[in-house]
Amino acid sequence: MKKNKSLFFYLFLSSGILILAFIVLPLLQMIISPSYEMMKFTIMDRDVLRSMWLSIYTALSASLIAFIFGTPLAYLLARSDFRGKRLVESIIDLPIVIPHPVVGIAILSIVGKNHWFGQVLADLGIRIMGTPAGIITVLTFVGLPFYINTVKDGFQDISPRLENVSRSLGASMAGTFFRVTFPLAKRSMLTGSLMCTARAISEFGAVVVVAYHPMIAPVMLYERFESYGLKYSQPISVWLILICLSLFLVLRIVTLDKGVKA
Amino acid sequence: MKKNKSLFFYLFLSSGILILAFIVLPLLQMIISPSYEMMKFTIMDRDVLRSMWLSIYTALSASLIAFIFGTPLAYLLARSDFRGKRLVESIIDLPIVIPHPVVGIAILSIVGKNHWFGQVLADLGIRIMGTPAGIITVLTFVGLPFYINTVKDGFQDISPRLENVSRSLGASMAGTFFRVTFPLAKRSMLTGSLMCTARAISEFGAVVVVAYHPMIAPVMLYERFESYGLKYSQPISVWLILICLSLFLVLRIVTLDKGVKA
Amino acid sequence: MIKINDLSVSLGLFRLYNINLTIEEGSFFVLMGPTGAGKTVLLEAIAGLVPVRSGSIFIGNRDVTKLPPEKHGVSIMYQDHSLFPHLDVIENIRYGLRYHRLDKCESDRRVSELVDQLGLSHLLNRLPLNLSGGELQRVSLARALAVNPRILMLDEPLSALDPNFRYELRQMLKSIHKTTKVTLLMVTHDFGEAISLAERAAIMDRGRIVQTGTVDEVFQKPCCNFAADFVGMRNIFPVQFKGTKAVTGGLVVELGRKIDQDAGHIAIRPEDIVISNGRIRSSMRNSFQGRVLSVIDLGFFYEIEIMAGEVLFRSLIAKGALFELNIREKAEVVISFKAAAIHNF
Amino acid sequence: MIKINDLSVSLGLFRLYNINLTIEEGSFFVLMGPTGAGKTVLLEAIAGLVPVRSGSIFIGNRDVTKLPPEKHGVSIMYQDHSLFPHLDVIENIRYGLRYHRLDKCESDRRVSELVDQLGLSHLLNRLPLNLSGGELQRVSLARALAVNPRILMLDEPLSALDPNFRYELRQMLKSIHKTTKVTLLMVTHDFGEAISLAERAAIMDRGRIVQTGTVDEVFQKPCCNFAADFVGMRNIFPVQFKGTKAVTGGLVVELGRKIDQDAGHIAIRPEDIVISNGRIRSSMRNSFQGRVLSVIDLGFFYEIEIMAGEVLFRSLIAKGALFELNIREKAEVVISFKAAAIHNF
Repeated sequence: MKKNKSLFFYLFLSSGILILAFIVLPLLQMIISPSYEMMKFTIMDRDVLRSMWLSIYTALSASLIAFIFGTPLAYLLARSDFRGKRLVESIIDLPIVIPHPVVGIAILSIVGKNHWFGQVLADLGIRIMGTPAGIITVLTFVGLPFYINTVKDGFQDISPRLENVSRSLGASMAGTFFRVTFPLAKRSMLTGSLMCTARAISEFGAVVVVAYHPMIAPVMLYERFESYGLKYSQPISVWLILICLSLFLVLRIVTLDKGVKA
Repeated sequence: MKKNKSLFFYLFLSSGILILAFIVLPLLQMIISPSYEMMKFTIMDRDVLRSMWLSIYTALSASLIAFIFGTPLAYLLARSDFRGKRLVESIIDLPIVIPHPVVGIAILSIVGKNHWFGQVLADLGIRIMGTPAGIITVLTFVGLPFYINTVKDGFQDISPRLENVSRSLGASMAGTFFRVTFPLAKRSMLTGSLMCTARAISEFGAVVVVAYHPMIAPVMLYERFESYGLKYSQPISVWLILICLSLFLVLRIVTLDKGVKA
Repeated sequence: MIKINDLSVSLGLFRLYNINLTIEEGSFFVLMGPTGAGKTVLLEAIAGLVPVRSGSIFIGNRDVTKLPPEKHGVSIMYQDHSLFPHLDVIENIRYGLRYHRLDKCESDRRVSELVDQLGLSHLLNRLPLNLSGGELQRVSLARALAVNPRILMLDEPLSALDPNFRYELRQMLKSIHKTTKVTLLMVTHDFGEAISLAERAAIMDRGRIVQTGTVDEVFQKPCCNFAADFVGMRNIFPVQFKGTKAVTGGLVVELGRKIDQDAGHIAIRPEDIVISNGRIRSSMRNSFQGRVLSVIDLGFFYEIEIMAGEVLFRSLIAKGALFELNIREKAEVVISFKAAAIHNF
Repeated sequence: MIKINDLSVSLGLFRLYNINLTIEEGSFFVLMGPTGAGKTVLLEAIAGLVPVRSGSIFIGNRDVTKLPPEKHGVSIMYQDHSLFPHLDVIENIRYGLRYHRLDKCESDRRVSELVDQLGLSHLLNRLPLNLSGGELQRVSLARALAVNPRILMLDEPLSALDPNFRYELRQMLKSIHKTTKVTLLMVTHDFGEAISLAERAAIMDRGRIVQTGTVDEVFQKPCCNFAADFVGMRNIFPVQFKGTKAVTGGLVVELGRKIDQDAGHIAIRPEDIVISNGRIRSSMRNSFQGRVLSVIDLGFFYEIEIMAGEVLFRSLIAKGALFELNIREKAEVVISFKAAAIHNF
């Protein structure tokens, strides 16, 4: 860019600043609105604390499930080429584009007592509707694509030659995966888990269909807003945003580091 | 991959299939549940139609706003390097990680009558709470990052040398942008708009805070679910999913084409 | 011994067609060819790393075609060294040991011998990130040899190195081949390496092996256009043979020997064609008037394209000579070459 | 005329330091240097496309340092041709016309002349996607010339082309320079191009201009180590001068001329050093016993590194000669060179 900018440049710059202001100002206003006492009072509220905790632990559980079942799929997608690979990738992206309450309704469609799968679950003593298990199911559904896509990219960045060398030195496919591929993909798995957790913790529409109770933090927030108005929902919002921002910060630091180590 | 697969490979394959089933089965079950009559009856319901239409037009409006104001910012981010660029990029990503109802609460924090900005809006006769304008505002907020990030990548793929040549042939910065950069970035703008629309049309939690009425389709769906149960919410879900899937399909076709033309 | 029968492979854009090759136990074999000829794919096929479409691979009388790579007993060393970046030098070297039923003492002795031989003892706890190009290659070599493989395959091990390191690593390969008796199969596109290291060589082109033989044979008696071109004979012409003469594009070339063929090809290295401003008195039996078509910079030398009759000759001259002879495009010059410099096939 | 005074630029990793350069109106000037020397950045600075840190640029007596690129009146043609992919050939060529106050008839005539001269008339409605390398370059050239620029800058226009196209485009550049009188500033790393096209040249190294002069001067009288190395003198040694002799690393070299300096450098082209198996009788005044250190493949030739005394000489020999002389690493050989082949600075 030249030092002597044209009018056109300033036009672009102002519309950029407008966008940033549009994102930052509402958040800032919300954060400075509640008083210190309100903030303290809110976090001492046992209901709020319980919902926060529920949000965190269901989101982390969803992440863990994505890690356990999503990692192998991400690896297969990164390493092999097969007919219909694009279809599989499209299926994995589906949860991103489906309206949130529809996700909840879709999950309920299969776990009801009049569906064989719901019967199986009921026989096993697993209830989905209105339970933490249900919340975790829904959060896994919406968080999975973020985990799988990130980790797939991570696997693709690892040279298949490293695996070839390992095989030719005598390691089996499993040995190679655990001694070479897995340690090298650790960072992308961490990034993927963080993104999955962030997506899960921010979900509301899908959860509210499956489980209004027990209340996760966004549902609790919504209820406070509905019952007591804006002023009483702001402190919870701020606490919730702080949790998300710390997640986000860790994510940025992790991805920043990448350049240094790789 | 060798033809003689190990046990380990089959373990990976089965967990991949499990994941795909987890995503596909609930959606499939939901789609086949409602009868043809139910589907027809639902789409004839004027309330449903109105909410669908509201959903589509607010999402498209959000996309249009993202296009007008987001394009310049995406261009600046693609072409210039400055201190704090990472911070700006982080700010743009913020709406992705903020819990959905919090987005609504943040928007309301700034447009209330006791805030100067809310006053300005009120004087201008613009109401946010419970209006299509409010819905569009919220949808723009959640959709923006998807548009900007996609278009930024698109701009980065265009060689700055093309712009250099155009400048040296006598075109100003504006002339260069409209005659060279813009036509070449058209596809990425289309992709970005589709992603922004898809994200906007699927939003529920942020909208329900700002505007329960007029009802967008996901809110209508939620209300039907709350009032009449699963069975009566499924047909709307199916219709809604069909809209999203067609968007998604267009998106896939557009991005697929890319390889051929570039 | 490696014996490959009618091997065909199809891997994305890479293909191998009907490869037949026998490599003797304990020999040093070189595989040459341009980029994209399929040299690396052939190595990977021998190591069992790519799926075989048809044909078979025997390693020491055992059919390994359908065995997974870990059962092939072949170590592979890639050009980019492919060290495990998360393991330090000694962990890299010891990586494969646990999969081989080796006595603990025996394997420790082997590793410490390799570490000494390759001069790695001061690097053992460093990560690959902190090693120089030559060190990376030596560690990679040590890792490949630690498992005592029957066959060691090297994929252009020298091309990424500085000339100094290259010399050093070449000496190491020689001494390793002498002391361990491992069968060495090396890919290169550098004829100098082939000449100074190997006994036998094969030339590959677009997924096929076009010539196999001793290194000297391949260099001196190319079997076909491609091989002639590959070993640097830039002048290849289809000719009619008539007694001791060859006729092509209006020129009659004296071969100094009788050829029992009606038609075929002759090939001349560009450095064997001398350019002068007028006829020179010399023992060279062939001399033609020509016109300079173009002058192409090759770094240290210029390639001069000269049209004589209807034949395009390519000659090389030193940068200095360009000024002395005042060679410019469209200049009239004389080209000469010895009968002995003409190869025929 | 282009006049650059003390120009400094800092752009990401690229930097230019205190560039001073004058290019006469209507001349053909060549800028040479290795990759990363900053040649392209200098072109872009002249075109106003990169921010200038200090110094000034005059084009035809007008200070353009602070003007936006569209006011510089400089056309730039990149190596990758940079045609607008969404416009067809004629739209590309006519792209700049609307920004220049040209009479409609005048500009139409100009475009159709260029189209004829560059042989593009059958391509006018094709998209760049469907053009060959040579066609792309010709269209790019036509587009740059259509606006009748004072100065045309070419960034390695020939290096991406096949030798055949290269010859053709070179002829076109020559005839364009002759007919249009445009000032041509070309970047290249190919000395052959410089010799056959340009009048004056500059050599750049790491953001600085190290030598400026006529093409012959730059080639024959390098001013320093870098320039000598760049023009192909691989043997450069620091020496003490004593009368007509130069002393370095235990060797006494006869120069055949007296140097009025105590210390300096001598440089010898590798192709001027002759290798033989024993002493040969010749007019060459310098002859030393040496030992082959390494043999490096350069494509058509081998570079042989020979240690004589404490001095490392680099010589070139043809591939065939390697066999005849039986040159192997560690062989003892004799190297000889003429006094006239020694450059000093």
